[in-house]
Amino acid sequence: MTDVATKKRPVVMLAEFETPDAIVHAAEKVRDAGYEKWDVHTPYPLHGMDAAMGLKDSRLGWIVLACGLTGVTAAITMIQWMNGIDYPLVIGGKPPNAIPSMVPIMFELTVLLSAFGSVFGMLGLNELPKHHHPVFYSERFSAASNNRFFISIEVEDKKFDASKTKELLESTHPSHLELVEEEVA
Amino acid sequence: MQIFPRSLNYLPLVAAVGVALLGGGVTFGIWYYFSPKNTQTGYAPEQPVPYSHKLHAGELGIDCRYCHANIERSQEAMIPPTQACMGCHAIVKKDSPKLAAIRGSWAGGTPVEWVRVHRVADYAYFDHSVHLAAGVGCVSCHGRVDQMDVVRQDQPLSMGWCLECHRDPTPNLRPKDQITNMTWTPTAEQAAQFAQATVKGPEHCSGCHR
Amino acid sequence: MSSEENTTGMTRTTRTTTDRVAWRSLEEKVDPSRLKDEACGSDVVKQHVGAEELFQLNRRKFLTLSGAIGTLASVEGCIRRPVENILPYTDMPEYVNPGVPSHYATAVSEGGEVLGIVSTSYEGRPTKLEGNPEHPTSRGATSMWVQSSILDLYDHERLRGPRQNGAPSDFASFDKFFSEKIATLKQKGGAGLYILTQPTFSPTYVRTRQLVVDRLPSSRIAVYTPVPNSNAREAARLALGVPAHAIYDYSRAKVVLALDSDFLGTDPGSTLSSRQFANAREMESAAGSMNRLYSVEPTLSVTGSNADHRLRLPAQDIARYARALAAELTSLGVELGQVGSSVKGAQTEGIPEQWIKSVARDLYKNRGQCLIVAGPRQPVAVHALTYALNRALGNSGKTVTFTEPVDAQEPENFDSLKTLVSMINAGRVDTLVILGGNPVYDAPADLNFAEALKKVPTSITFSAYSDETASLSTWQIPRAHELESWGDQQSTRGDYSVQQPLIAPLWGGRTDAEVLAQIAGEPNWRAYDLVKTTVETRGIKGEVAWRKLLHKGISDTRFGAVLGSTPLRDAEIAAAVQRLGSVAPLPANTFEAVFTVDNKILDGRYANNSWLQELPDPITRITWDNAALFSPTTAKQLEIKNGDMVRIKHGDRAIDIVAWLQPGTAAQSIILPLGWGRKQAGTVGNNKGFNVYPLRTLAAPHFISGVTVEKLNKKYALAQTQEHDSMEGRPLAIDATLAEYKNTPNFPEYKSPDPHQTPLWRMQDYSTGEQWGMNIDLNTCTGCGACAIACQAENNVPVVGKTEVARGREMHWLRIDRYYIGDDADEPEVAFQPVACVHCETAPCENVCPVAATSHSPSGLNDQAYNRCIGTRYCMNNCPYKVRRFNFLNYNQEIPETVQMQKNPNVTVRFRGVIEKCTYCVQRIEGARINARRQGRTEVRDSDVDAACSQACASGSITFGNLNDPNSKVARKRKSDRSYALLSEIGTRPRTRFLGKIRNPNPEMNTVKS
Amino acid sequence: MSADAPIKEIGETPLVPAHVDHAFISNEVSRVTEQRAPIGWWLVFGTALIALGALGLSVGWLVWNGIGSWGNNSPVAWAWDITNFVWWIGIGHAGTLISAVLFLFRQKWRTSINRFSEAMTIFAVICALLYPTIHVGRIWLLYWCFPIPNQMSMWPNFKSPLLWDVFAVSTYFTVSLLFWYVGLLPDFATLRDRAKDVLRKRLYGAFALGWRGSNRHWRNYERAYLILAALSTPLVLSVHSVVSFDFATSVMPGWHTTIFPPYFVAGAVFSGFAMVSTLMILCRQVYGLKDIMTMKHLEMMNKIMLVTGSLVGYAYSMEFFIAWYSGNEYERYCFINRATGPYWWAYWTMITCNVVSPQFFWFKRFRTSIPVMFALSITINIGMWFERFVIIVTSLHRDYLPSSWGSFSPTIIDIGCYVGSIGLFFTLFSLFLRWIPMVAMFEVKAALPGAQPSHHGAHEEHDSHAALAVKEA
Repeated sequence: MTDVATKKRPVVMLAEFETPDAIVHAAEKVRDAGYEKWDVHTPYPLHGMDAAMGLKDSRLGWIVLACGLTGVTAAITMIQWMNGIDYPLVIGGKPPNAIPSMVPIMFELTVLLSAFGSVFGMLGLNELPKHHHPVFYSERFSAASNNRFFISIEVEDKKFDASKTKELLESTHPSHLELVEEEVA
Repeated sequence: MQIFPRSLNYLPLVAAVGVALLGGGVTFGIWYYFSPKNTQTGYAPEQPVPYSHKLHAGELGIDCRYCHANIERSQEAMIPPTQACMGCHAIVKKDSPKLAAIRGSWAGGTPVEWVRVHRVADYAYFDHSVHLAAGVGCVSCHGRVDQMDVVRQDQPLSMGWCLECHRDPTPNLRPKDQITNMTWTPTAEQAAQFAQATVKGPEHCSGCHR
Repeated sequence: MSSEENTTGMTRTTRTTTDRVAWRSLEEKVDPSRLKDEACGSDVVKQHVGAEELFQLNRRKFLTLSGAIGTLASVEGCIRRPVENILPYTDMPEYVNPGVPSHYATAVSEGGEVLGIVSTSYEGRPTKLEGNPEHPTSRGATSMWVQSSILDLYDHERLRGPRQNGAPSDFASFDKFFSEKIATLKQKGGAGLYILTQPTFSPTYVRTRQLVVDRLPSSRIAVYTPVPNSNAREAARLALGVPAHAIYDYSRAKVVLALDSDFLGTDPGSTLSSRQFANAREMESAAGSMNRLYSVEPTLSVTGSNADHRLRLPAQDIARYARALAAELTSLGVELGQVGSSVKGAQTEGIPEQWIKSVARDLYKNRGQCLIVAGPRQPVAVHALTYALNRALGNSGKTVTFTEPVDAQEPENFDSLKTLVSMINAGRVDTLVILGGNPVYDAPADLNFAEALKKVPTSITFSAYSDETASLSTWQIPRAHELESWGDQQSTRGDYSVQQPLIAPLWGGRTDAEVLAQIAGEPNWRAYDLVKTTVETRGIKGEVAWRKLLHKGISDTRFGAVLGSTPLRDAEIAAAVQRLGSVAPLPANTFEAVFTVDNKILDGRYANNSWLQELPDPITRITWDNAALFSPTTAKQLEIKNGDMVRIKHGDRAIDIVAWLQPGTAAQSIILPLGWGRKQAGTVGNNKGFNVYPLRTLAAPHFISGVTVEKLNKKYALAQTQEHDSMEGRPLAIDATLAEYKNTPNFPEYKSPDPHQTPLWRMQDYSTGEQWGMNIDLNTCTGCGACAIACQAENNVPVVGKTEVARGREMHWLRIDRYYIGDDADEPEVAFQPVACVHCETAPCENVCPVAATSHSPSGLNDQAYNRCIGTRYCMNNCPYKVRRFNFLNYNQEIPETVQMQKNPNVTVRFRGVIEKCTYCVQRIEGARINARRQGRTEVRDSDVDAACSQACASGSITFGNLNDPNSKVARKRKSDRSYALLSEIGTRPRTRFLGKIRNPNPEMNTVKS
Repeated sequence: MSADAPIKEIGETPLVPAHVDHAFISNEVSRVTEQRAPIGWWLVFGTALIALGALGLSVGWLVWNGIGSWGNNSPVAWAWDITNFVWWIGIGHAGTLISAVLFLFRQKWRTSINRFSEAMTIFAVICALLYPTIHVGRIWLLYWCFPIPNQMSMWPNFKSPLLWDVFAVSTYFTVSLLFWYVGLLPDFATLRDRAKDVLRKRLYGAFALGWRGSNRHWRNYERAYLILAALSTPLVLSVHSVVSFDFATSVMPGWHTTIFPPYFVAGAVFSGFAMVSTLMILCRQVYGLKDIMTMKHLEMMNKIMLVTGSLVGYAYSMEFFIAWYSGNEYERYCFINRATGPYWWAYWTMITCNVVSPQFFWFKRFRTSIPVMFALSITINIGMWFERFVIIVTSLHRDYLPSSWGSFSPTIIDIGCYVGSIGLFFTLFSLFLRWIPMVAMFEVKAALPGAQPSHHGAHEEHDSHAALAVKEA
C-alpha cells in the first residue's frame, strides 16, 4: 500500500475490537467526546448501538408512507379514468366505474410502491451505492464483514486531532489501532 | 483493500440519469414511430395511371360522386370502372400518352390495377354510406383530395382516431348537400345547430367489428 | 383459373369468376371472352383476406416483439402494409352495386320435393340461400340440405371439365364426338341408346325427354335413385289408376299416425311438413289445443323422437300393424268396403293391444281431422291401405289429397334399372348416357352395376364429381349444379318456378335438359332457350311475365290437376293388401336389417359436404361416421358395446360396420344408414363411415329379415359432440304433459325458478331503443338441425374434422342438445334444445376477460371482438352454457379458393387463438341499422332483421327480434306462460328464453311407451 | 432475560452447537461459493438443464401451432396450464412467509433457512409466471393486459380477476426480489472481503454496493427490512387470495366458493414448506451444513406442515359439507363427481397426499427422520399439484349442461411444459447455490450466543427486532 511515488494523506482513524461489549463501551466514549464524523462498523446489527452512538430514529417510515399513498392514488385514478371515464364499456351489466373490483389492484400498487420506497429510500439515506470509501484502504477492515468490530473517526471531523483522538481510542483498549491514509494524485 | 476508484461513486447519479433518458427515449420512440399517425398517414403510392384529383376534383370541379358513384348506397367507395374514365376521355385528350393504360384497359377489358391507399383492417367494417348519411364530409377523413396530385393518406385511420369522432362528431358534421364540398366551413348558427345534433357513432365493439 | 397462392392473386381470380357470374345471372347472352379478367373493387373475399391479414398482422407484431427491434426506420418499414391492388370493373354491369348484396329467387329440388329459395349474392357471388317466403313449399324456411348445397356449389373437388377414359378432354371434342354418336344412333332410331336419369320435377326436362322419345323411338329411358318415393307413387297409381302425389296437410290434422314415416326429417317435403306440423302443435296459451303424434317405426327417427306415443316395431311388422289397425277401425264402424275384408284376421302378436284399440279410437274420434302416413320404406300395399284408411276416415280434401305429377311417364325405379342392366348384359346397349346419380355406388348389390357398366361400349356420365360411376365410364362430363344453371321446377303441389343461375358454371357443366335436347337434336339446346320455350308453352308469354316469374320465383297459376275427388279403386287395394299377406313376426334371436336414409347425407349425395359431415346426427350425435344401430337390450344379449366392430351377414353378403347402442331401436331391428363409406366422393367424403349398400338387394331394398350378427373383436372410434344423454334431473329442456300444462300454465317457472334478485349494483337500462332477444319454442322444435347449418353458412363457422371433434373442439355456434328422458334405455322420451349464446344481460363471460374483448352493446348484445381477443379462454370456462368456441388451431388455414367465395363478406373469419360465438347475426343487425340511417330512419324495425337460425327454422320455433317493440313476434312469444330462462337461478338474465315443451299423450294409453 | 435467551426460545436444546462462532459461520457458508461444486450439484444441474431444453421445445411447438397442441378443449378450457401456474405460485409462498411472517413473530430459527427459501420463492414465481404467459391463444398480444396507451385507445378490463393476477403476481415477484436482494447486501460484502482474486472481488463488490457494515446504515437497513416484512405479509396473503379469485369469482360449480382465499393460502404455505424442506434436506446432505440447518429447523418445518396440512384437510371437508348443505344440485353433483366420477383417482390421490400423509408428523420419530420427511415433503407437493388439478379439471369437465360435458387427457406438449418448468426451477436454484450464500450469514451471526452486548439494558430491548417493533408500535 505504502508507495514512495504517491503522496499520502490521512483520512480516517480506525480502531478494531473483538467483542460487542468492547465496541459498545468504546462507542459511548467517542459519543461523549462529542465527535460527529465517526462511525461504527459491525458484521451484523448490534443492539443498543444506536443509543451508544446517540443516533436518532430512522426517517425511512415517512418515505414509505408517502410512496404508499402515491400507489393507492395512482391505482384508483388510473382505473377510474381508463374504465370509467375514457372508454366506459358495459361489462357484465355492471357500472363501468364500480369500485369493488378495483380494490385488489389498489392494494397491490400500494404495496409495490411502498416496497420501492423502503428499499430505494434506505439506499438513499445510506448514500449507497458508494463503492469507494476511505475505510477500504485499511487491509484489516475486511474483517468488519466477518467477525471484527471497528470504530472509524474521520480526519474531517472538526474535533479530530491526531494525538488526542489516538489517546481517546487507546483508552478504549482496541485490539488494533491504525491511521488509514489515502493516495492523492 | 480499495477495489473501486473514487469516480465510481458517481455511479448512482449517472445510472439514474441514464435510465431516465433511455426510458424516456424508448417510450417516445415507440409512441411516435409505432403510431399509425406516423406509419399510416402520408402513404402516397405511385398509381398505374397518373390521375390527378387536383386537376379533376379541384380545378375542373368534378363532384366526387361522379366517379365514386356508389358512395351513398354502399359501404364501398367504389373505385370507378374504366368506363367512367372513357366517358370523357373518349373525346377529351383521347390520345394523351398518360391515358394509355386506361385505353388499354378499355380495349382489352383488363382492369386497371390501382394501388389501395386508404385501408382499414379487414375486421373493421367501415361503411361509407352511413357516414355520409350522418353528414360527415369526405374531407374529414380523406383531407383536401382536391389539392392532391397523387392521393395521399391524410388521417391515421386508427381506432383511436375513429373513436374521437364517434364520441364527438359535431366538428365533422355538415349539411347533406355539402358532403363533397372540400372547403365548406360552418356559419355560427350552423355550428350551433350541429352542436345540438343527436347523431353519434357507435362505441360498442360490434358497431365496427363483426 | 389460376392457382396463385398470394392473397391478391387469389382475390383477383376469385373476383373474376364472381364478376362473370354477376353478368351471367343478369344478362342472357354471355360472351366469356369479353368478360375475361374483369373484376370489381369490393372486397369479395374480405373475411378470408381478413383472416390472412389478421394472421400476417399478428405474425408481424409477434416478430417485432420477439425479435430484436431493429432501427426505427426498418421497424417503420415493416409496419408499412404490403401493396394491395384494387381491380375495378372496366365496364360495370347494370344493377351491380359493389358491397351491396342482391337477391335472386330460384328453386331447388331437394329429395322428393321442390323448395323455392332466395339467394344472397355479392357481386354475383351467392353466399347464402334462404327460403322464398312467396313459395308455399318453403314459406321462407329451408332445410339443412338447402343450406349446405351452397357449399356443394363451391366444392373445389367437383369435376373440372370433360374427361375421356379418365384423361382430361374438353367440351369441343366431346360435342364433336357426341353429335357424331347421336347421328349414328339416329339412323337406327336410337336403338342401343339408353338414358339413365333421376326422378325429376322439371317440366323442361320432361319436355326435352319427350323430344328424345319422339325422335329416337327405339331409345330407352331408365330412372334410378337409391331411396325413391316410388312406393307411395305406385300405391297412388294403384289406388287412383293414374300416377299421383299424395299431398298431406299436417296443419289440419289433430291426430297423426306415422307408419315408419319420417315426415319431419328425411321424407320428401319435410320442410313444409315441419311447418304444418308445428302450426298444429303450437300452443299460444294453456287454453289452446295441440295435435297428437303416434309413431310406429323400427328406428328412432326425428319424427319418432317428436312423437307423443312411439311404438318400436320391426319395419316388416308395420304392415301387420296397419292391417290390425284397419281391422279395428272397421269394427269401430269405419267403412272400408272391400279393403275391410282384406284386413281381417290380421296377426297382432307383439303389438300392444292399446296401440290398436286406443289409437283406432283416437283416429275414429278425430274423423276428418286425422292423418295416417306411411314412409317410403313401406311396401306399396301399406301405402295403398293408408290411402284407403284416410279416405274412409273422411280425411280426403281435408288433411290429404292427390295431385298430378310433373312426370307422369316416370318408370318404376328398381324395375327400370333392372331392365337396363339385363339389356347391358344382353349386349343390347351401345351407348349409355347417365344423367346424375351414382348407381355404381348405390345400385342394389345383386345387379352388380359396376361390372355391367364396364361392358357398355360407350358410356357417358354427367356428374358433379368424378365419382364411382363417372370414373368407370368412357366420358365424364361436368353436370351443372342447380344453382349455376337455367332450369325449372314444379312442386308436388304444382307451384311452378324457374331456376336462374346465380353464378356461371364454375367448371362448365351441362344440365340434364341440355343433354336431352342435344340428343334430340334441338338446335337451341342451351338451357336458357329450353326453359324459355317451356315457360311459353305453359302460357306464360311475354317479357314482362317472364321477368315477373323470375322475380317472384313462383308462377301465379298452379299446374298439375288436383285429383282429390277421384274415387279409390277398392278392389285393387284389397287385392294388393291380400297379396301382402300376413307377415309372420320375426322368430326370436333373428334380426332384420333396415336400410335408412342417413339423417344428414341422405343416400350419399352429400357425402363430400363438410358441413353436413360435421353436423352431429340429430339423434345419435355422431359426426363424420355412420354406425349400425342396435337396441341396448339386444346389444347386451349380443355382448356388443358402443364402438365394437360387427359383421352383419345375409346369405353370402356381409358388411363390417361399427355398432352403436341407440335407445328406441326395435329389439330385432338393426339400423343401417345408407350413403357412407364412399370411395370416390372427394377428400371430405372418402372412407367416412361404412358402406351398407353391399347388403342391399333388388329383392329387398328397404329391409331384409334373417340377417345374422357376428361380433368382431375390433374397435372403432366414433366422434360425438354430445357424450352425455341424461339431464341428470336438472331443469334444462323443461317439458310437461298437456294436462299438467293446463293445471299449471307456468310450469317451467316452477321447475327453473328465477331468483329475481336485484344485484348489488345499478342495472343497465335497456328500456329504450332496439333490444334484441330470442325465443326458442321447445314444443315445436323437431331437432332437425337446419338452424345449425344455416348459422354455419351465415357466420363462416369453420369445420374442424373428426379428430378435433373427438377432442371436444367442434366450433358450431348453435348446437342442438338432445336429451333422453326416462330410465328405460329402450323407450326414451326425447327432448331437443337448441343452444347458442343466450346473450346474458349480466354476462359472466364479460367480467373475466382481462382485455375487454367481450362486452355489452347498448342494444343488449354480448359482443365478441375477435380482433381484441388474446385467447385466455377464461370466458369459455365461465360460460354456464358452454357456447363459447375457441380456435385451438388455425382451422381456416387452407380454405380452397372456391370455398372462399362462399364466405360471408360481412363476418370476419377467425384466426387461431381467439374465442368466437353466436352474435345474434350482428352483421345483419348492423346492416339493418345502416340501412335505416341511409333512409333517414333512426330506429330499426323489427321486420328489418332476422337471425340466420330463426329464418331457416321450418317449424318457426326460433323467433328473433326487438323486445322493445310490443308488436314483434319475439315480444309476443315472450309473454307466453311457458317462457323460461335456462339456468335462470344463476341470475345471468339471458336474452334468449325457451318455451317449455308440451307432450300430448293419449289419456287412454297408460304409458307413452309401447 | 439473558443474551442467549433467543436460542432457548424453541425447545430446550440450543439451535446451533456450541463450537459455532462468527468466523465459523462465514467459512461454512462462504466456502460453498468458493470451492469447486460437489458432484451432487453437477448431477442436479445437468438433469435440470435437460428438462429446461424440453421446456424450450414444448413452448416453441405450442406457440407455433397453437393451444391445440395441449389437451385443452371445451369444456376443459383450462387444464395443466393453470394447474401448474397455481401449483408454482403456491410453492412460491413459503419464502416470503418464512422471511416476513416468521420475522415479525421473531422466530429466530428462520435465520438459517430464510435466504434460500426466498430464492426458492423467486424461482417458483418465475416458473409460475411462465404459464399465464404461454396459455393465451395469441401470446404476441399479451401486452394488451397492461395499461399501455395505444392507437386503439383500448384499456384492460380491471374487473377481470385475471388482470388482478397480472398485478398481484408481478408485484409479488418484484417485492420478493427486492426483499431478497436487501437481505443479500451484507453477505455480498462478506464474500467481497473474503475474495482472493480480483474478479470475484469486483463482482461481489459491485453487488455489495460498497456496504461497510456502518451502524448508521444498519439503522436504516433494519428499518427497511422490517417494513418490507410488514408489507410482504399482507402481500403474500393477497397473492394467493387473488389467484383464488380466478375461481371464486366465477359462476362454475366447484369454483364459486367463498372458502377459497384462506384455503388457497393455507395450501400455498403447505406446499411451500414442503418444497423448502425437500430442498433443505438436499443441500444439507450435499454440502454437509448439518450444523447450520439443524434437525431442529427441519422439525419446526414439519410441525408447520402438519398444521397447514390439517387446515387444508379441514377445508376439503368443509367445502364438501357446504356443497351438500347448500342444496344446490350443481354444486352437490360437482363434489360427488370429484370423489366418484371419472377423475376419482385424482381426488383420492389429493386426499391421501395432503391430508393423510402429514399426519405422520404427529410422531417425533417421523418428524426427525430424514428419509421420512423427505418422502413426505415430495408426496405433499404431488398432492398439492393434484389439488389444483381437481379444482380445475374435474370442476370444468362436468358443469351445468350435461350436453357439454367432456373429459381431458394431456398431450406430450402438456407434459413437456410441466416437466420443463421443474427443470427451469432447478437450473436457477442450482445456480443460486453455486454463486450466492445460501444462508443469511449476518442474521445467523446476530442470533448466535454472545453475539449481542450483554450489559446494555437488554431487559427492555432484548433484541434489535423487538426494539424496532416497539418503536413501530
